[in-house]
Amino acid sequence: MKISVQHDDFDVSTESLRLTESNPAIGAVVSFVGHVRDTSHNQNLVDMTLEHYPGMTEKQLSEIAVEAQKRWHLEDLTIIHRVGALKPTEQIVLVITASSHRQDAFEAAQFLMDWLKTKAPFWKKETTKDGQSQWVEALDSDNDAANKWINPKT
Amino acid sequence: MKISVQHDDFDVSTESLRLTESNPAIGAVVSFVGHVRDTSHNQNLVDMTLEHYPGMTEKQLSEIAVEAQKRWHLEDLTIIHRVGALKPTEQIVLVITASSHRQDAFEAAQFLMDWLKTKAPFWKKETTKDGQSQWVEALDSDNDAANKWINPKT
Amino acid sequence: MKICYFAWMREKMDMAEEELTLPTTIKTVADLMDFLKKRDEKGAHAFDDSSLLRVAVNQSFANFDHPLSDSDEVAFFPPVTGG
Amino acid sequence: MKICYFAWMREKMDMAEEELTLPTTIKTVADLMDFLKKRDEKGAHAFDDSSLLRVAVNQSFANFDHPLSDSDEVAFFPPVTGG
Repeated sequence: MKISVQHDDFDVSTESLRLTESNPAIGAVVSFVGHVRDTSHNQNLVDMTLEHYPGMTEKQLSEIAVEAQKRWHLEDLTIIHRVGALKPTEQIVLVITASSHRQDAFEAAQFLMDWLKTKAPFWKKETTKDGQSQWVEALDSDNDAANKWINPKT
Repeated sequence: MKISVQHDDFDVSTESLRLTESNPAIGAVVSFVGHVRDTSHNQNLVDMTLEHYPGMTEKQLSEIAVEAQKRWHLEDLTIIHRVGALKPTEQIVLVITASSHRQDAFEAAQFLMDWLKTKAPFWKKETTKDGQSQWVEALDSDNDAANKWINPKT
Repeated sequence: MKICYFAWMREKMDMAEEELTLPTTIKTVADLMDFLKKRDEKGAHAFDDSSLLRVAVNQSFANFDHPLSDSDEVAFFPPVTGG
Repeated sequence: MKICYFAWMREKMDMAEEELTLPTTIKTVADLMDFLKKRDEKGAHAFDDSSLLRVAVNQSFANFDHPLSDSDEVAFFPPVTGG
């Protein structure tokens, strides 16, 4: 299990092959990568800055990862979240789940992202070409997605 | 949209960055990679050979891809399936879905894998250390997974 | 007509494909399967249990009652196991 | 007690953190919010609408009725938007 909060970019292939190359029990690897999206309609996003709460971030990500390992059969998982200033199309977050079976890998990856979105203390601020900057607002849809997973499936 | 049947290995990062680097509307990229798993219990798999039906394979993969694009909002997708002899832990298949939103990317990737598993004409043969080789049998669970998606969600 | 065999059907029939001029009595996939089963020992073995077989006509999955014409490409194979 | 502010709470309070000796009247997060709101103009502005705020006590999410002691680390911030 690897959890990292960093400014540096990551490489999906490197991170997934690190999990699989020595573990022949792994049959399925699901990766999710979140990218800086230009949501400003007229494509005038200059950059997005990610702030976080050092200490609490790592604690929350670890708790979410442990919960995923309780609920699904995972061989391994990785969470990397970038902080600092990022440009449009840049990678923000990586979640990798490795399992014997694809259903577990898919569900766990989705769970990790849904909980990370509402439970990990990161905040995004967008700066547009006109020099304006504003904090991104939380979405109700993210809360709904997170709430789906409140009860472990029976 | 890229669909490829090839013996050569692929690189997940290269394939996903090809989709995202010029498209700032993409916020979510889900990748699935299937690996050669040693299911022989005592880890004596030597290799796995993948046979396919040239012509029909590409036709089926295209149809599945078009169906995914009908059902979800996708910016782009990629399917690469390897054929020939592969060793344990090697990559077999790659599915990438790119969307503005993670829910679409996750569901479409799962759909693509579930349908590929039952509708794309590939066959696996395993060779073990004792020199025995046998064709892998289809799983009922794969049929069940594919049948979940018969009706587009309402 | 072109007939293709894949996976253990290729091994049991001991060939990957063959050309066959359709006897006029063969109207459907089921007729063709019956014909190949009775043709020789290999066919008898390969087509012994049709519940294990899947069929494609012109590279699309088809049922056993699918009609056939001489210009069709038919393929017999076990359930697929890719991915 | 250490108090941390993040995102627009940091901007509104014009500081990332502060040390505060807890007045004995403050028993809960809600008491602290009320104290900071009344302390000065910036507090009044930042704590104006508590429905926009989330709280962590010792780096775990907490409700407004969570009890506080002088050794706690408390953080105020808007709903998270990472990922």
